[in-house]
This record gives sequence, structure tokens and C-alpha cells, in this order.
Amino acid sequence: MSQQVLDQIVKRFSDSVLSTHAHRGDETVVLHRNALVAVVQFLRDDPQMAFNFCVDITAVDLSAMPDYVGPRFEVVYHFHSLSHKHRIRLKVPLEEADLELDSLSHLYGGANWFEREVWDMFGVRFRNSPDHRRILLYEEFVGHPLRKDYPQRGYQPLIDMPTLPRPDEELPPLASEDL
Amino acid sequence: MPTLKIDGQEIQVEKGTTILQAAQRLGIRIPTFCYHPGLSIAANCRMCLVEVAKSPKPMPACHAQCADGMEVFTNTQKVQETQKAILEFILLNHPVDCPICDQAGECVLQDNYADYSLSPSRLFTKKVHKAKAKPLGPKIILDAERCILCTRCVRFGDEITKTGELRVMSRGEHSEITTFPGKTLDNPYSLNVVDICPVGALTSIDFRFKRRVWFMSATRSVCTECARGCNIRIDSFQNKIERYVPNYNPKVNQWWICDSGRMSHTRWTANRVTEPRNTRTESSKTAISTRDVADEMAKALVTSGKASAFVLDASMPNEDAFVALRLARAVGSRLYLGGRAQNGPQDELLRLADRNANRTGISAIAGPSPLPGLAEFQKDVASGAFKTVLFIGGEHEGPDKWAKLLEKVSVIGVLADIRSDLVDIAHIVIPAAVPQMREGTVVNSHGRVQRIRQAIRLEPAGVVFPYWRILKRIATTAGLEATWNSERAIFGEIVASMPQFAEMTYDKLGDLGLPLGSNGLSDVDVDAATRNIDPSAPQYRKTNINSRMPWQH
Amino acid sequence: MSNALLLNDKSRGSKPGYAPSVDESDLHTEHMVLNMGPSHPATHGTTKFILKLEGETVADVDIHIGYLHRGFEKMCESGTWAQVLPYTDRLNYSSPLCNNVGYVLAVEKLLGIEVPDRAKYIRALVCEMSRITDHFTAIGAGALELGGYTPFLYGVQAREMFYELVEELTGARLTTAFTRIGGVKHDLTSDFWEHVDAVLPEVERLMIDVDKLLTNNRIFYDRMVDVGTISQDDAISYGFTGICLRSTGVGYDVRKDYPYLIYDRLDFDVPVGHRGDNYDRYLCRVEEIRQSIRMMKQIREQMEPGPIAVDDWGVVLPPKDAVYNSIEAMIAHFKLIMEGVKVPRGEVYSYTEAGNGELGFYLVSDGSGRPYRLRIRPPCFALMSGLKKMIVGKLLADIVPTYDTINMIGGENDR
Amino acid sequence: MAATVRPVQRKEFKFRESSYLPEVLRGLAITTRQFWRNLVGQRDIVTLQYPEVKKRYPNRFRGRHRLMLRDDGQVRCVACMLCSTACPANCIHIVAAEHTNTSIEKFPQKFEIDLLVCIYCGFCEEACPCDAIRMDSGRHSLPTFSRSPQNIGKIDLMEIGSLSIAKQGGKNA
Amino acid sequence: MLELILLSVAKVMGIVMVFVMAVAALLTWIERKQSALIQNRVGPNRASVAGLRLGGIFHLAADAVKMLTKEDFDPETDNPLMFRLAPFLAVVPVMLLFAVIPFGPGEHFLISNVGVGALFILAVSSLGVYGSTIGAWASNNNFAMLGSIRTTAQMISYEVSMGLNLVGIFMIYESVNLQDIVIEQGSLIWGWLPAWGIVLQPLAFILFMTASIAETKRAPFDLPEGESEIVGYFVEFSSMRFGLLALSEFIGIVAVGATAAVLFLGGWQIPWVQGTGGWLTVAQVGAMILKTLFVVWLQMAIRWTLPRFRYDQLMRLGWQYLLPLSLLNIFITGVVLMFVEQGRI
Repeated sequence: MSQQVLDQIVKRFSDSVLSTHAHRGDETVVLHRNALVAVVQFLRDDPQMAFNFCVDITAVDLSAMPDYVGPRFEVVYHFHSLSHKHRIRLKVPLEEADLELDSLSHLYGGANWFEREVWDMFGVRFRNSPDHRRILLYEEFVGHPLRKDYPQRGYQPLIDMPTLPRPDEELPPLASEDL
Repeated sequence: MPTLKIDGQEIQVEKGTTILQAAQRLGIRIPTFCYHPGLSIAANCRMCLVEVAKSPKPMPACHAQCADGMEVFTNTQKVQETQKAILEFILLNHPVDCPICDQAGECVLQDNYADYSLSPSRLFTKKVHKAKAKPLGPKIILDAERCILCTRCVRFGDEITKTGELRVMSRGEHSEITTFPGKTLDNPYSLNVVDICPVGALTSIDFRFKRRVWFMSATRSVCTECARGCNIRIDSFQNKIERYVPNYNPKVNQWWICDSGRMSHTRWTANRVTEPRNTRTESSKTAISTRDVADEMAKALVTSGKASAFVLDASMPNEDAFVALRLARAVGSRLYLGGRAQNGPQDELLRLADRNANRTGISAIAGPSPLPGLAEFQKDVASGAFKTVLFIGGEHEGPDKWAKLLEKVSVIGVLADIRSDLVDIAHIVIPAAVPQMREGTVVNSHGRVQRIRQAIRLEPAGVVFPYWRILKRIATTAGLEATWNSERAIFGEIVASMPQFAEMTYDKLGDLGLPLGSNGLSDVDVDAATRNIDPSAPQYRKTNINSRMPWQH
Repeated sequence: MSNALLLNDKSRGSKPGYAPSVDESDLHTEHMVLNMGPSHPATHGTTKFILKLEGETVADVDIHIGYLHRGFEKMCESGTWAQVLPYTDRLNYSSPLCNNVGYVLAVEKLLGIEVPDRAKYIRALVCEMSRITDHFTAIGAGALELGGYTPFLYGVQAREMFYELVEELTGARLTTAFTRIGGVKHDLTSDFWEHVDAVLPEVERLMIDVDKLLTNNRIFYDRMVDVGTISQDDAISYGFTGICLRSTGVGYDVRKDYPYLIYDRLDFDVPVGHRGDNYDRYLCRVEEIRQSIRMMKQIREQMEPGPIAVDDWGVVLPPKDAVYNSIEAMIAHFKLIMEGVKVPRGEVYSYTEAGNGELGFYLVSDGSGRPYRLRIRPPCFALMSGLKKMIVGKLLADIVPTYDTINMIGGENDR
Repeated sequence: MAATVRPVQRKEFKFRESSYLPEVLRGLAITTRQFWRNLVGQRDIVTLQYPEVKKRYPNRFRGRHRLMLRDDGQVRCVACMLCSTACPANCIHIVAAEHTNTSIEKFPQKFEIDLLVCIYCGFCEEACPCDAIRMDSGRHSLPTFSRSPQNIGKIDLMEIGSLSIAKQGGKNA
Repeated sequence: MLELILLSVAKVMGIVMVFVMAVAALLTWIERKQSALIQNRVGPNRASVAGLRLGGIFHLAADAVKMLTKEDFDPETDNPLMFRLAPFLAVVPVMLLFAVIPFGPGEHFLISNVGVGALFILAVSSLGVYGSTIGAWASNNNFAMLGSIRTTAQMISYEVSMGLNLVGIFMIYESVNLQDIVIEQGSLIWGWLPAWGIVLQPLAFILFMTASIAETKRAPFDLPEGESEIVGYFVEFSSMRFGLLALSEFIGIVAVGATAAVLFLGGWQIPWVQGTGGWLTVAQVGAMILKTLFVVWLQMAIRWTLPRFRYDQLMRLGWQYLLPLSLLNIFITGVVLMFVEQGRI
């Protein structure tokens, strides 16, 4: 069912579609970022598509993926059509140097918060976003924690934390001291 | 040049290449137990049986040579059934020992069973019991029940060390690895059999039950025990070094390492210097810091000027040596190259008499005129030329009584990573980081530049530092400009000023290193590099380290 | 949307109860800025509303979430696929089993395996029990924060009975960690259904009491009707799912529209509202409890004995007998614990109907035993993004029931 | 399947409902009924008088851990570390050592569980390949005045086991 | 003179300290116990003295100790004096109410027989608003501020209908003196029906109860507190200051109970029993206390049954329902009285 959607997108936006696949029944289109808004607009407004439901927006940092060559980030969109009962996944690869993408807030009310989370966790900027702040973390937070290079135990306390060493483990020093 | 097809992929190989090697080159994995690239082929485990077109029976891939027009299948149902049957057979008498077996986690038997069988046994016989926990020598324990009789250890003794202590005794299911009566397994390379044992039959007494392998984090580094510069993997857990394991480097040590190098980490952990000391001033302060003593040292050096001397450690990494040379020359001190003994045990395999890791590198950095050695230093000191002497490194081969020799020197300073007589008599002791706590490069006796990497954190934090950081502090206090902030930056400067290091960077050095004067180009042959990923040799396959442990990030 | 499922009666509209009848534009008043939360009784300690009040009318609101952010997705990347499971208990903590099931279904989709029928029935059963606890919590808490402490405790009492069933089944009330990749941990206990039989009439009685105390009570009615209203179009645009979407008249329910487990074999109705206000959400929840109980009865009839996990030692731990006594099972056991399930490289999005709506898991695997990326699409997150639309222009006191009927759960919203 | 979508019915409010009083009285009737039922008969009270009356936990209840014993009373654990590997909270700390009895070979010199960190997921008992650790003691974690008592060691864990109903030692323990 | 003073002191001590304070304190326990029973719980029962628990009645003492020993927190406010004064402003008026309430026949069970006793009650109870309003305002806290605004609006609105409700009583019993009203209620209509306020003025009773619950700021009219919305007007008060505010609420409950008993439930009158003196007086005082406690119980039951109003709904109820109904009640009473006086009924 969603295969038709895939075909339609490939037909209409052949220049911008980088690749497609349907792993485990999840139809996926990898898009060039410039075409994102146009494709989504088409998906939403075309009566054959009618993707009125923006399920999820997230991103993946692929820098630690073994044997992967390509742009570091991928922003992943999931759409769903309530009337046609089909789903599609769009992926937009982004280079680390230029992490910017058009916002979908004007098309879907819920997109803004999802985009804010992607900014918060991955540092992807969204152009024309009505509200572009961090969402889950505090404004003073440095860095974007879901990037693979963010340490698993990165402490960023706003006030000094009491150190409570565990029986056979000490907390790592916050920074290496210069002599 | 035979051309053959493996699983539909075509490949052309040199004559004499085995199917296994050809498959590895194609990235096709064939399970093995007894095959080891560094040893002769025994083909006794039968794990690598593959189907060859027109051959009535499956053939052992490790032994069968490629022939023109051959068609090999590694994943047919027949092969799968064969593999399952072989594993069922091998596991027939294997004890249910994983919980107490040190090999669990890096056990080839576990891997092969998980990847090629995962089916329950159909045989319900009583297991044959053999000797358990039987010492073969002072360093190694044998568990004969776990042994799958691949004879890798036997072949190692026969072919590599040529000592031949081990043999297979008895027949059939009672076969057992053992030493000749009256002999023990005790040669300078004996612990390598622990690495090459695909199962947990041979275990090292030193590492026994110490740590589960999947908890440890692995760091690729270089052994600093002698001038060979063997590649090692440092396995550590919670900031503690647990063991050294050899890492494959075709240009240096191949698959092996000597026992003394392997055990050398104990030397570092047992004798560390962790406190600064200054016996010259009656310090009213209860605690003096590394910074204080470094400043004290700087003052002494500046006041002494030309009447001062630096004694470098021939094991110190290039970066430290570079900074030390700059500093000494700016202060006007005389420079000597010290270090550990140069007449240690040596043999044809790996061990070298020079027990210092970086003599070649320091000489290269020092420039055309070679630095005078400890003999000259002793002479000069005896003549009373120096008021201040700064030793870098705790261990220097010297006279029996350093104290007597250095009687007339008013300030003896040591940047010490390890405790020694010299440290005991020194006036100023500045604790320094051991090699496993820092980055750097060393050059082995054959002129190969290789990286040492930080495996554990600096500890105690804020007290110990790498030599170059201490030297930088001394330089700054002495009024000199020192702007380096990392080993990488210093290495960049070395590269810029020394043509022998031209165009090298840490990244280009990579895992296997580069020879001096190679313009940063790789000189490793491709074939050897592919053999590096040989899954059959446990010490070289991707380590099964549990990266989950949060304190390792 | 020409769908028969859409029942929104546009002609009714919604009438505001307190539109200012006088022109107040020349009255110079400052907005009062009020920090409501995060430490506030109604915000569960996890949300902050920065309100701009005009009198008691909310002129503007800035919703801050994230006070319960635990770095869930980052944590998941460091454990094996199996070790993620206890974390999912803590997503929507009023229906932990729904999250358990959602997670393992996603991993199984990526693995490409199908669990045995009995495991599916057990999973559906625990899902429905969790849904009931979830809805009882939501209804009760909603009443509580409107001052109705008694209906809350009756709801909690009913919920407690289901928690005891859950505890009997899983060994814990909330931190269940019950499902396993490839099956479930335990089969039903032998006297499980007898306990269900003992519990259901009690629950029924309590539900009647709650119903009498709330549903037709004018005070409750006034607090709920036409409060927190959201139009169908807005709800869809904001990505609402679950009760909140259904209350606007869209009959979308993952269990019906994309049946997973054995939901296509069960006969149940999807309650929908038509005004999209708090009262509709309340009524839908009550009805869903009844439907879930109905489903439990059907599951009981349809269930047949059989295995509760797939027979693959690469996915599910071998039986303990075999582990103790054979080296083969021991090795499989070791490999699975040390390295985790080797999930093939790829990515999937899998979604189930959790207590609050579509709970999605987007998994990326690099072929190792650990998740490369594990993204949760929490239903609450979308609901919270639409909350502003539902409360601006209403009174301060209306935030409370609205916030409660969307049933924001910090665990899954902030992750 | 039959009707899939069921619109919820809301009652049109007539005088009876909108005049507050009848529904208020109905509510009062319920609360009054419960008040008298509970005051006189104590029939519906569900509160458990905890320290005096203890809840009977179901058999599957995951309580405090216990270490099983061998037939000779020694600890059954062989320090294989699978429990601490499987533990998502990293609360199990084991130090292995060589046993003087060569038939045992390996045993835990130290076996500590930090109950404050433990999340009672039960993965340790599932991971144990020797049936050495179990969570069937039927006892939950008790509050203490400081942290240290919550870090329970091998001896305590073995004693908790001895208090349990389940059989210790033996092949089928 | 001295005798009078001593007698007054004795009466004040007897009624206020022994009865009111004791009941108010007890109410904190009763409320918890009653709500617990309604909700199928046991309620507090852990505090024990020498192993005796007595259903947790010692929680009273525990609470008192807690209140007195907790940190007395002063918020940063511009009006510390007002802030400190507020609890007293809240507690004094409700206590004053008992000055005019007859607990038994004659002078001895009444502190002061004021001629306009009912009006005194209306007047003094209006003062209660100052305590919470000033306290909340002086707390320098936005939530308390909202609470104070709500308090003011609510008290003033419901004051009106409360007063109007009593007009019917005044018309029937032709007096504003509470003792007179009680005595009047001792008579029987048609020889068998006690002429209690609730019988003659059923609508007024309901309205009065509604309005007076609103006056005491109890659920479902607990908007000034509204703990899940605005946390409450006393959000900044702690220790015994909070204790006083809470206590004033409980005294208010007793006051409402006593007033309702006096005006609508025949006060100390025991139905069909005429006369006073001796043991009968004791019984009558007991009856008064029982009636008071019944109304208190009723208030509790309502509080644990109903959810809370919203501000605009509360206002609507007050002005659009209660006020017209009160007026209607007066009108009907008037018409009926007219007919009665004309002898038509």
C-alpha cells in the first residue's frame, strides 16, 4: 500500500530522492534536504497521499556506525495518513558542518516540539521555526547529548553536586587539570 | 595464478594460497580452531570444512590449496550440517565450565558454537574426565577437559620457540596435552600459548580469575620494556591495568610477545612514585604540590645555568625528549642520554639487549651529534662540573652507589615515574605519569615510529603528569616560552623540525606505525593487513569488550 | 476527511462560559506572570507553566517540560537490547506493561521473528490490564485534582486490584520487566483466572460508585464540559493519538487499524467522543476500561496452551535445566548475556497503542548486541505540544483538569 | 468484527442534574453508606496494618536477593559475573578468587549488592547459570538510616537465603 | 460586678475553651477518620501512648507538637506585621461567634444574650475575611494573592445570600435574638411537628448550608485554598501560624454547626419535651451538642463527596442561584405568613 506512495514520491521528485528502501515493511525515502518542505507539502495536501499526521521527527548520529561512509546526521520523519492508512518514513542526511533544515511547523502543529527536541539532542537547526529553544534540557546546557561523541557520563551540574563515591568506583574528574 | 569462485565471488590468488586465505581476502568468514596464521597447518579440528564442487567429501579450507576453476561453497546446507556435527562432537566431552572458565567471552568455541550451531546436543553420554587445573609450568595452568586438541600450543613450542615442551598423550577420547616427563613449560615466550589456545584449556596463573574479559576496555599501545617495541593491547578495568596481550604487527612482533614484556605492567603498578618530595627546604607546609617542586627545580636550574645537567631516559617518548632538549639547551645545561641497562637478555625471536624503548627516537631528535651516555656523565659528575642535575625517569643504569657519585651535586632532581635508588637519594622528586597513562610516540630499534596510547587516567589526579607537562612548567617558571598543550601539538613540531619524521601525524601512524623517513606513507603490505582480522586467532579478532561500563567513557 | 469514523458534529461548536461581555481594552492592567510548577501539586513535579494571567484567565502560557529527563535514549545505547527492557517500565509508569510489549515488538520486528500464539495472548492480556490501570489512574487523578478525593481513592482501589494481578503474574507491581525479546518471561499462574474472577465484580462495583460520584454530578460536569477543547483538525495537526484524538471524533486506534498481537481476533469497540473536551476524554476512558475488561474475557476463552517464547537460543535464553546440564545451552546462555541479542543491521519504526496513544519505537541497529539508536515516540509529547492550544483563553483552574485528562506522564514525556 | 467505533453517550442535563441537589444527595448517599459500613462493620476497608499484618507476596515476587548454598553449606556462586553483566544498574560487585578446594576452583571472595542501586528487575537470577542467586526471599528492601547497610555482602546474602522457605542446596534447590 | 466578670470568664472558658477548642481540635482527627472510612481506609492510628492507640486520637497531640516545633518561616514580605497578624485576624472572629450562641436554656449556657444575636453573627463572620485576605496579600506570593482575591469575592458574594436566608427565620420567629428563636422552636405545629427552622424553612436551610460552607472555605467551595490549582492563600504560612489558620477553619465548621443547629434544628430543644431544669437541662445541652456535631458531620461528608467549583461557576451559583432563591424564599415566607396571620391557614 505504501509502496505506491514511495513510487509517487520517486516519480514526482526524482531529482531530490537520494534512495529508497523498504526494510521490514517500513517504506523509506532518503531525500535531499532542499526538497523536504515541497515533498511534505505534497504528501500532506495531495488527496492520494493525505498524510495529515506527523507521527515523529527525530535524528540519528551515524558517526559511530561501523563501515558507514556518508553524512554524519540523518533527520528522520515519520508520517501517517489517517484516511488512507498508510505510512512513510523520510530521511534527510545532513553534514555536520551545515546542520540546518527547513522547519515543518507551518504544516504540522506538532512538528515544532519534535524539532525542538532534535535541536536539543542533536544540534540540528531548523529554519523558520517559530520557537527554537531547547526543550528537555536547560538553556545553559552545553552540547547535544545524543550525539555519539557526547560522553555517557557527562556531568553538567548547574550547582556543585555532592560527591558520593560508590564502594569501588570513583567519579571521574570533571576536567584534567593543567599544571 | 589460479582463479576460483567462493560463494559465487570470483578471486584470483597466487599459487599455494589456501581456500581459507582466499575466503578471508573476500571477507568471507570460515570458522576454524586449529588454524593459526603464524603456525604450520594441522587441519585436525575439521571446523573449516567447506564444500568444493566435484569433490565427493567436504575439504578443510585451511589446508586445501586453491586450484584453477575451483568452486567453493561455505554456506550450503551440507556445510552447515557438517559444522553442527563437528561442534556437537567437539562439545561432547567439553565440561560445563563457562562460569569458571577465564576464556569465556573470548572463547573461539563459544563464538563458533553461537555463530554456526546453536542447537542442542543429541548425544547423552557420560563426559570423559581428565586432569583439571594442572600446572604445566610456573606461569601456566592446563585444564585438560576443556582442551579440544587443536595442537596450536604444541606447534608453537615446536616451531616458534623451538623448545618443544608439549605433546599430545594417549589416544582417542583420552588424548591429553602434556609436557614431557620431567620437563615444564617455562620458556621466555611460554605465555603466548595462552593467547593462541582457542578455548580455556591453557590459562595464565597471573591473570587467572582476575577479571572477566568482557568488562575490560582495550587500548592499543606499545610495550616499552625493550627496544623492540612490540605491539600490545592493554586491557584495563576501572582504571587498573589487568594484562598485556600482544597485538599483531607484521613489521615488529607479528603475533607474539615475550613473557617479561607481557608481565611488565606489574613493575609499573608496584613501584610508582605518587608524591612530590623536596628534602632541601624544611617545608612548613604540610602538603607540597607537584607545582611547588617543579618551581623549585626551575629555580635551581636557572641559578646553576651551565653548571647543570639533564639526564634523559632512553625510554621516554619523543615528545618528552623534544621538550627536554629544548629546555636544556635554553638553560644551557649539558645533556646526557641515560636509561636502563643495554645488556639484557636477548634472542633471535623478539627480545633485545637494549632495555630502553626509544633510544633511536631520542637520537633522531637530538640531532647529528650523538648525546653522551651515562659513562661520560659519571666522569663529568665526578669532576664536579655540576651543581644541579635533573634526571628524567626513575631508572638509570648507574654505579652501585649513586649517592657517592652525586655527593658534590647540590640539587639532584628526578622526574620519576618509578621508584629506584636514585629516587631515594634525590633532593627533589617530581612524580610523573607512567607510559600507560599518556599519549606519545616511540621509535623502536628498527626505526619504526609507533604510538603509545593512554589506557588509564592520570592518577592521582592533579599530582602526576606526563614528563612534558612538568618540563613545560619548569620552562615557564624559568622564564621561557612554552606553548604546547598536547602531545599531538609537540609531535607536530617534531615533524616540522625533523625531516626524518616528515609528514607524519598521529592519525597516519595508525595502528602499525611508520618507519623513520617514510614521508608518512604506509609501508604495510595489504596481505598482512587482511590477516590482521583473522578471526581464528583470538588475540586479533575484535575484542569482545563490554563497552557498557559507564566509567569507561 | 470523508471517513465514517469521524463523528465530529461541527454544528454544536463549543461555547465559552465566560467571554468578557464588557470592552476592557481601556482598562490598563498588567499581566500577572505566574510560575506554575514544576513543584506544584497539579503538575506532578515535572512540568512548569509560565502563565500570563489576565485576572484568572490565561492570556499566554509557556510550557516547560524536561524536569524528569533521565537521558533515556542515551542510556539505552549503552546496554544490550535486553537491558533496555527495565527502562521501558519507567516510560509510562502507569501502564508499564504496554511499554514492555511495545518495545519487544519493535525489536522483534527488526529481528524479523514472530512469537508463539500463547505469548501473544499473554502480551495482549497484560497490555489490557495495564491499560485499565492507566485509565483508572487518569480518571482518579483527574477527580483528585478537582477536589474529589473519594472517587480518586475508589479508582486507586480498583487499580490496586489489577496491580495485584500484575504482581502475581510478573513479580512486581510497576517495575515489571515482564516481556522478553522473543516471548514473555512467565506463563500465567495456574490460578490466575480465578483471581481475575474474584476481582472483576469488585472493580465493577467501584466503577459504579465512581460513576455515581462523578459522571452526572453538575459540579464535575461543569468543570469538564467544554474545557480543554481541541478541534479535530488541531488534534490531528498536533499529532494527538489515543484517547485525546478519539475524543475529537477520530476513531483511530492502533489495535483496530494496524492490529498487532492478536487484536484482530478480539471483538471490541473503540469509544470516540465528538467535542474533544475533557468530559469526552473522561467518558472515553471509562468506556475503554469496560472494553478492556471485555477483551480480557475473550482472551481467556481464546487462549490455548503452548510455548511462551520462540525456540531460538540466539534470541531467548535456553531453559534453565539445559543451562545447568549441557555445555551447548551454557554457551548459548553466556553468549546471550555477554553480548545480547544480535539484532541485524537496519531500522524499523514499530508502534502500539499504549495507555495514552500511539507509542512508537524507532530502532536503529548496527548489527551488534546493543541498540545503536533507540528513539521513543511518546504519545504524551505530542499531547503536551498541543496543550497550549487547549488552555489559552481559559481559566487558571481549567489547566488542572485539562492537564489531567491528557494524562501527561513525565516518564515518557521527558524520557 | 462488529461495530468498531462506539460514540460515547453523554447525558443531556435536565432539571434533575442541573439543579445540583439530587446528584449531590446521591453522592452523599454513597459516601454515607461507605462511612457507616466501615464504621460499624469494617467490611470494605482495604488498608493493611503493615508491620502487624503482612501482605502475602505472590510466589513470583522479586524481593531481596539471596545466595544459594551448596550441600556442604558453602556458597553456590562461582563468580562467573554473569549477574553483574546482565544487571542494568551495575549494582553487583564481585571479586573472584581461587578456592582451596580444587573441585570448586573459583568462588566469590566478595559478593556485594548495592540495594539502593538495584532496580529489582530479576535479570541476575535469570542470568545465573548456576542457580546461585535468587530473588524469591519474599522480603522487600527495608529502609535504613544510612547507606552502608544497603550494600549487603556475601554473608548477609547467604543468610537471607537460609531464612527463605525454598529448599537450600541439593540438586533441585 | 465581680461575680458577673467571674461568671463570664467561666462561661467563656467553658464554652470556648472546653467545647469549641476541644471540638475544633478533635475535628482534625474526626475529619481524617471520617474521610478514611468513607474511602475504605483506616485513617491515622499509629500514634500511641503507653501502647494505647485509641484509634489514633493521639495524633492530635502529635500534630500540636509538630505545629509548635516546626520552623516558623517568614517569607520576604513588605508587611511582616500584617503577615503575623493575619492568623489572629482569622481566628478571633470565628471564636467571637460563640459569644451569642445559646448552648442551653437560660443564661448559664450563653456567654452573652445579645438582643440582635443573629445580626451579630452575620457581622462578625464577615470579619473573618480579613484574616485570610490580609495574610495572603502580605505573603508576597502570587498564588496567595490569587487566593486572597478569590477569598474576598467569595466571602462577599455568599455573605449576601447567607444574610437573606436568615430573614425568613426572623420573619417566622419574629426575633433576631438567638435564645428567643430557640425557644420559639420548642413549640409544636399541629400538635406533633416541632416548629424547627428546617421544617418551616427547608429551602432556607439548604441555601444557608451552601452559603455557610462557602463562608468557611470548605470543599466544594475551597477555591481560596484550591490546593491543586493555586496551592492556597496560606501557602507561605508555616508552623503554628498555619496551625491557627487551619484551626480557624475548623472552628468555623463548629460555628456553622452551632449556628445551623440554633437557627434550623431547634437549638437545645429536645422535640416533644417541654420545660427546663435539672437533668433535663443537661440533656438539652447534650442535644445541642449532638445537633452541632451532626451538622459538622454533614459538612465533612459533603467535603469528601464533591469536587471543587471553578471560580466563575462559584460566582454564578452565588449570584444567579442562591440570591434569587433567597429572595424567593423571603417572598414565599412573607406570603405564607400573610395568609397565616389572616388566619387562612
